[in-house]
Amino acid sequence: MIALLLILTPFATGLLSFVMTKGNFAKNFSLLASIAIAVLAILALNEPVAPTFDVAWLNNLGSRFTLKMDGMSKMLCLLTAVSFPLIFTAVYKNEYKNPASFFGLMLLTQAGLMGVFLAADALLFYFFWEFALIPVYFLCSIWGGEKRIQVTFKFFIYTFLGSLLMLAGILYLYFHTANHSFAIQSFYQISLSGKEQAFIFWLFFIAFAIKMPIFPFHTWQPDAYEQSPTATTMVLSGIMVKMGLFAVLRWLLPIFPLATVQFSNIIILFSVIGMIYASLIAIRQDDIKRLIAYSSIAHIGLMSAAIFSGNKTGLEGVMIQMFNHGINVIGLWIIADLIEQQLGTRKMSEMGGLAQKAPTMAVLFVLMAFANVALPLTNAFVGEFLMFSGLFRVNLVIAAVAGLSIILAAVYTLNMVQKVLYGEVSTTVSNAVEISFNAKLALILIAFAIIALGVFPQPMIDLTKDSVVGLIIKK
Amino acid sequence: MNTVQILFFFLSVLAIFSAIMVLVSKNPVHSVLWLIAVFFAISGHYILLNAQFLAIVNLIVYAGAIMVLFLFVIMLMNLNANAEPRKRWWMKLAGVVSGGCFLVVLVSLVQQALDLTGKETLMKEGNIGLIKNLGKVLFSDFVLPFEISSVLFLSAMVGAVVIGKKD
Amino acid sequence: MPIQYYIYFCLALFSIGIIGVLTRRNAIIVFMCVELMLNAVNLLLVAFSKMHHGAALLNNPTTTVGIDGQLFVFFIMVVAAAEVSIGLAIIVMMYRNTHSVDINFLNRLKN
Amino acid sequence: MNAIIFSAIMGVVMMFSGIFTQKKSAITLTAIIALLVLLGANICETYGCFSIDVNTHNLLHFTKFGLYFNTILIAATLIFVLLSGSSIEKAGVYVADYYALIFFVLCGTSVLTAYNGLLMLFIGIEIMTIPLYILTGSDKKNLKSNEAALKYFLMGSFSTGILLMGIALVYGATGSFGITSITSIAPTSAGALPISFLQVAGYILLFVSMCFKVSAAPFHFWTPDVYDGAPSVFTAFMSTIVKAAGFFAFLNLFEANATILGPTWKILITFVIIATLLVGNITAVFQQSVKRMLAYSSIAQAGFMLFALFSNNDLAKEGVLLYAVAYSIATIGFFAVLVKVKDHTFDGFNGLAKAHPVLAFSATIFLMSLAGIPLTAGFFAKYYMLAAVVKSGGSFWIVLVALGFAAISVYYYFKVIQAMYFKQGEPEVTSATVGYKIALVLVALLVILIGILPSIVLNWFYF
Amino acid sequence: MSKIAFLVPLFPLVGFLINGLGRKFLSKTAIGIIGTGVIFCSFVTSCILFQQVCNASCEHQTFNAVVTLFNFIKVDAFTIPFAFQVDQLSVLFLLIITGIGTLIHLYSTAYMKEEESHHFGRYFAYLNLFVFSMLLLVMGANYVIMFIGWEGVGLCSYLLIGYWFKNNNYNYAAKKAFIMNRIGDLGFLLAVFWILLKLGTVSYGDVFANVAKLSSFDITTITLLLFVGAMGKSAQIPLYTWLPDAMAGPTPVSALIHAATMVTAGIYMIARSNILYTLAPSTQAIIAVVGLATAIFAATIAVKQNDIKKVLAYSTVSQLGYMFLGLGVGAYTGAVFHVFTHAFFKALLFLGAGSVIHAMHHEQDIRKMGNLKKHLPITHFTFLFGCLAIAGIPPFSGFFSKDEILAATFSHNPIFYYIGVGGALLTAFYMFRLYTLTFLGNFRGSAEQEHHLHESPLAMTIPLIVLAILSTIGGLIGIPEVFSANSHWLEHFLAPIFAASNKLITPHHLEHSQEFMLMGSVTAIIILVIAITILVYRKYTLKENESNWGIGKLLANKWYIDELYDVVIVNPINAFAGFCKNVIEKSGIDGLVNGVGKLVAYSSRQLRLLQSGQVASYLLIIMLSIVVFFLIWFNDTTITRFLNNIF
Repeated sequence: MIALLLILTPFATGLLSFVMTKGNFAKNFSLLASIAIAVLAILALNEPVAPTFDVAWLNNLGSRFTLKMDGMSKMLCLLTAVSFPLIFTAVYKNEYKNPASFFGLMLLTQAGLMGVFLAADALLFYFFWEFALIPVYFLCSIWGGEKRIQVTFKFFIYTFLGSLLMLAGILYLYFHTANHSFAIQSFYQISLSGKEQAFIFWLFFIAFAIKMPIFPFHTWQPDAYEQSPTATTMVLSGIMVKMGLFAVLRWLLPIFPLATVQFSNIIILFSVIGMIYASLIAIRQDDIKRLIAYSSIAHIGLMSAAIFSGNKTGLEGVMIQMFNHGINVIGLWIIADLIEQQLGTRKMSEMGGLAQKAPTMAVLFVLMAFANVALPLTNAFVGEFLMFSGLFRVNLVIAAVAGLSIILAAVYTLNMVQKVLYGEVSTTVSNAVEISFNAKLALILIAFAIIALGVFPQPMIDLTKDSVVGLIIKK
Repeated sequence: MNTVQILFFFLSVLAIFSAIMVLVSKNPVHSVLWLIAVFFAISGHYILLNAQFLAIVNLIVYAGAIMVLFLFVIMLMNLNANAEPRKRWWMKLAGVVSGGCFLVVLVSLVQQALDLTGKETLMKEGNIGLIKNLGKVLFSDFVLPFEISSVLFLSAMVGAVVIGKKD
Repeated sequence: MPIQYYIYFCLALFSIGIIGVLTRRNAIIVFMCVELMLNAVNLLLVAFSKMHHGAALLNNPTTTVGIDGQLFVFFIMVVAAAEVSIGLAIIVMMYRNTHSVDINFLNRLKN
Repeated sequence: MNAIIFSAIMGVVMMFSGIFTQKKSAITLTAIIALLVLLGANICETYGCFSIDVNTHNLLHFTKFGLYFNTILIAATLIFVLLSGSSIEKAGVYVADYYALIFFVLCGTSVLTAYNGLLMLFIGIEIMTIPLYILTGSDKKNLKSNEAALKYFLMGSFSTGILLMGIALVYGATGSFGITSITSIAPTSAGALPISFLQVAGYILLFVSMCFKVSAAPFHFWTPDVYDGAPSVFTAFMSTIVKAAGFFAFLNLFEANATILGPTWKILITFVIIATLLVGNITAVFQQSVKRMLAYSSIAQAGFMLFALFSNNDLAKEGVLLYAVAYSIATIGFFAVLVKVKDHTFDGFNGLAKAHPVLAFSATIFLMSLAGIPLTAGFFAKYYMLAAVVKSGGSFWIVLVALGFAAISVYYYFKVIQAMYFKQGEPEVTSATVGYKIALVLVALLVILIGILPSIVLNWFYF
Repeated sequence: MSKIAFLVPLFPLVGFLINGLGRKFLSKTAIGIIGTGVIFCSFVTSCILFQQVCNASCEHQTFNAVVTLFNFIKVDAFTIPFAFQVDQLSVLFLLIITGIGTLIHLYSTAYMKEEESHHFGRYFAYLNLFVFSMLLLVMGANYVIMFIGWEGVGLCSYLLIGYWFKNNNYNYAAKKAFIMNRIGDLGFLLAVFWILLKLGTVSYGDVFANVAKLSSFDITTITLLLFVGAMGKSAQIPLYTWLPDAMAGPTPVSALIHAATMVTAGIYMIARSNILYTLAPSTQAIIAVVGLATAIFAATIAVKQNDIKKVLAYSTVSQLGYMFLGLGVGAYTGAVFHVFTHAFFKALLFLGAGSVIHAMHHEQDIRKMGNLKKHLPITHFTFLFGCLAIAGIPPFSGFFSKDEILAATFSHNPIFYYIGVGGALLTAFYMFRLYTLTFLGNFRGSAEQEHHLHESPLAMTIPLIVLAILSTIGGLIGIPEVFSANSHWLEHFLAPIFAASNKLITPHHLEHSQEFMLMGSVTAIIILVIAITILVYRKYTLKENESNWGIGKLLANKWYIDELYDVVIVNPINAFAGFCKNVIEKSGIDGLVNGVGKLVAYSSRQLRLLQSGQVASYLLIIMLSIVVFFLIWFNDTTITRFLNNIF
């Protein structure tokens, strides 16, 4: 039941928010709703057995409205649930035209995301997969930057094409289930020949790869991140990319064991190329948002490589890194948004000396930055350590090459920190002031999470342990 | 070669010649007249096949009513030979070629179709083409399409009113 | 008569009709060519009807096999009549507005 | 039979209603009532309640599927009249006649949903198309309308010629006009060809002419011009109800014969499907006019519907049902919005969301349904089609091709959404009444409802 | 009994939190007291631990307490506890870190007095955090905890080098330091993965116990990768260039981090893993070569440097090279011993330099100094002690430790020894060049500077004095066997740590006479060099356009290594990144994606031309399609046969 509530609450509150005429009221209402959802998600953590929900839905198609909340779902739902209050807090002072719709759409997105993470039925999963996309499309296109329409459209069609491929794959699998059912268990029991797997595998994988995104399917991402309203960018990069990773873990690995083994090397190769490639591009970026975007591509590349490393260490790393990356990147986006709001520019070459004007922000920014480079005792370190360790078990050379991204990450992140914060106060920065209380609150909460999870990662690892076991045994 | 065969070939040649003339006549009025000739030839064929009812209907409806209607319209519009500008030659060629291809392909296939060999039409004999027999069937087995055709005419009538009336 | 002869003949007429439709620009003549096509079909139907009838007569002297073919021709004529009335109405309407029945000028709607 | 009789009668009633009243809204009201009666009559028949017991001599064959399909068509017409009644009133002076013609078309569709022989197929198609020629040309002063009517008429009668030639050849081979009897006399004589040449040639020609009717490429050329030229309200009617009926007839005709036609048949259909999807989707991308874009999109949708023919199984049958519903409702709904907007180019929709949120919202739902976004009816429609293909086995690649084109279709459908929501502008919109808006929203909600629970459409089929 | 171990890092952490969070509210005095106090508390705790360890080893017990706080990472394949190891090696380093740390914190309270209050707080917070990280590095009971500290000190180094963040040059230096460290860290990390992969554990105890399970290839690779880490952290060729640049930070920072503690982390790590290195002779050879090369190379550069801190920085690099040389030849104790003594005298020298800089109002060019002994007597004397210690004059501490390394080198490879001695002579030369230019001769600065010259406050001089004493007598804990048997206390103290290695090393002891001769002659030459140096440079006058030529220019420009790196590594990477960004990304991948869209648009434009508006052409296409259909259906054999017949 709690699983259903996690979807229904944001959905209902989102719809309610639409009809509110007073923008401010809608904003407060959404914030409260998101906090309530976060509380729900935390309550769900304590459920001893995986909460499920199951009602008949499309009987003649063999699809049921089935939700299941295992460790991985719990964690990602938690991420989704806690991200939104943080985002809403961070953008509390931002002025949006038509805020009722804005926050309504945000909550609808949340509902879609929750659904993706909870669905235990392929068709339902596909539905939520798309459902999460539509509000984001509107959010980006209405409240985004100058080039928002083209950019968002590209993003939308790109991901839509991907998900259509997935639909084709789902259809194929559906007709190969023993009882013509979309239930995840039926899917898991399909035994396909290696050839079939090799084909259908790619249908799914491309869909997920676009969503993640990994090289070379990533080109929508920097544009979309740059042009979207930052609140949406946070959702996109913090949670939405996890959809792709999650989907690989939940739907790809268990269903296509042979193909996974067959193709893992090439995928790892592409992921690692992507990591280095994105890192290199990030080094040359002057736009702070694009820099973060490319940095995110690099991180996702590592996660995807680790997924296909196919060992528990790597997978456990991915699990917790999904959460950690979400938190960290949201923090970075909040900072990027604050900077853009204050300075009116995203060009780092025009910035400088912000640390003198906004010391608190500077401290938090530096912390986020070092979380971004996976410094030990920040949360990202644990995940990256495990992921690299897992990757190392597969191929030493690839792991070493991937390791170069550790260095490159330091280069671009420190570049960013230096250009924004340090040096003499530049003209654009001269009028900057310290960040507002709400942003501070959100950032401090994130900072707290970064440190706490960096020092005590074990609860998170324990939460997802069972999911990992499930992934390995099937192989 | 018996009379029927002579008549068949005569009518066929007449029909095809007239049909070609319909195409090549510059003057629309001539086209109409040639078309009437085709209809007559076809009616002749009907008679050969002992389909008397259809022969008569063909003459009355097509040659009599429909073609007269055409003629009226052409007269009304005062179209003459020069009214129609030249069409681009390659369009014409393409039309002829594609129509010819269609014909060649179908004819060649009919030639190959062994199941048609030995099948003959019944000439002059057989009484299914007589009004009495046709009428019987028309008003018993085929009464439904007959009735439903009325809807067709009704809509044609309404249409003619809607379109033809000047507002 | 061998049935092939009728088939060849009707196909020839039909094709001439098609060629007429493809090559003429005058809407009325185009329409007339369509009528030519219909007539070819009519004759073919009657020929087939007589062919089936002839085949059936060998077994049963009172059979009415093949009569549906002739009735079909009747219905085609009926429909053709209705179509002609509408068609000419449309052509006349067109002529009233443009003073032309050239279908090559029908190119306001394209791409 | 009820539907045929009642639609004919109602057509006559509508003709006369124009004599008795000059109030256009009264005529519309009459039409709505008449449609309700017709709907009732048709539903009655599905439950075994006939007005007159007619011996059809096996020329018509009423199946549950056909009757249910007809119910859907009538219901769609009802929705059409409810939404666009006011626009029909503005289409010209002969409102009563327009309605009469619509009822005659319905008579044709009723025949087509029940035909059991090539004769009734031919007559049904003619009854259905002849009023359409007139409706297309009903905007007499508009040259585009004239041109559309003439083009439609010339090409339509040409395709009738092809159809008749096909029928004649089939008749020559089998000696019968019935669908079922044709299959039973599949010639087995040892010849150069596995089955009678005449029959194959006949079927190819039939196939071509049916493709023409449902505007499948490369026989689609009339569609954009006619849909574009015809008055928008009638385009909505033509592109939905008439097309769906055509599809039903198409499907019925080849459902029984696909087995005897053998594997080459699939090649032809595949060719046509790909061509249709290609032409429909690709050409729609570049259109400047929303109306013309919809014409191309209707071709694209036809491509999807052809999958039913391709797969030819029970899922396809259900799918075509659902497709007809989803596609018709969404198109009718979107056209209802379109006719309110004065400028039919994409720019004409700029800023509609701000000025008329209800219109924009509903239009968005309809467009999403057309694009096949999940949670709208259009998704399940496409889903069933593709599922049917997969179920029929083999040819998985064609599903992928179709999906690729579906992605392209998103491009042009969403261009309208972009214009409405993301661009600035002052759209000129004719006044919309509250009732209209409520109806529009209800239809939009219906689209979503079917999108969530397609079984509400399909379960009726199973009773 | 070692339960209090966790207190050692806890105190600095608390200090960091208080100073960091309260930097805006606390007064400078409070910050200074807290900052220094917490380190002192750590020092006291360390002393207690030391006492315990001492007692244990005096009673010949193996003291090897691992204190596990909690499980840091526990996954299926391995468990990494958050554990501290308290043994002889770590406790020795604890003493150095906390002891010198306390002194430098004390020194800083005065040195940084002019900073604004919240920057002052920030400074102490960083410094405390550094001590915390360093303690983690040293106390960690496994490689991962060490790595945490390892990166942590890198972070603090970064923060402290860039402490004056308004100056972008400092920021670049800070960034450079961090990135170069990261290169090393990658090696370290890969080594950790390798160990994890092969042994499934990273805890020292388990790793060293199971070392037999590793193949020699594994061990060589692991040790090499670890050494890459050490290169980065301890500024060895080729990753040394960050250290001289790191002098951008406040001088106490240089003293603590870039001289006494952090840079010795590499030595600590190798000493800690000595058994691995002993089993990897090829790695050891590489280490020895790299260490020696670094020692000489840095020394040559130091000769021509004019910045007081730069000279000391290169000297540090050079001395670290000696330590690695020691490690490379298996003289683990010697290396640790040198760490110990080096910590004292190099901290002393840096603090002395700081005192000079403080007095000269941030003038760092030694050519503009001179005759400072008059004004800064305490600084002068302590600095001189430091110089003597580093030059290796007996009985100063440097002599003993350096001698131990060189002696071991001699027995290992005499050529290395002579090169090493050459480095020692260079050391003596540049140190006394520095000393002479700074403290002797005439004052060459501005009159205003001379007016303001003054001895530093007590808070600065006390650490100087303490360190001077330690530099002088520090060597006594490791008097070579030559002088008296069993006098090498350190060797006995550390024996349990190196026990396993020592078993494998065949000791080649020098003849006492030979050792005496070497020692004596080297000392004599060094004294000679010092004397000459002082004589040459006390007459030094400031020339306006002092130009270097030949090798001098090469040395003054640090062998153009930075430029070389720019040309060979940085610029190509930048260019390639630019190529990725502008060409591959834009035209390549995105171009491909957009190309698909453009293709659709293009085909749309072309396809719609088919819709010509002409009925005839429409019908033509229909007819052609029908023909094609027939051809498809009948596979066109029948038709071609027919066509052949009629033509």
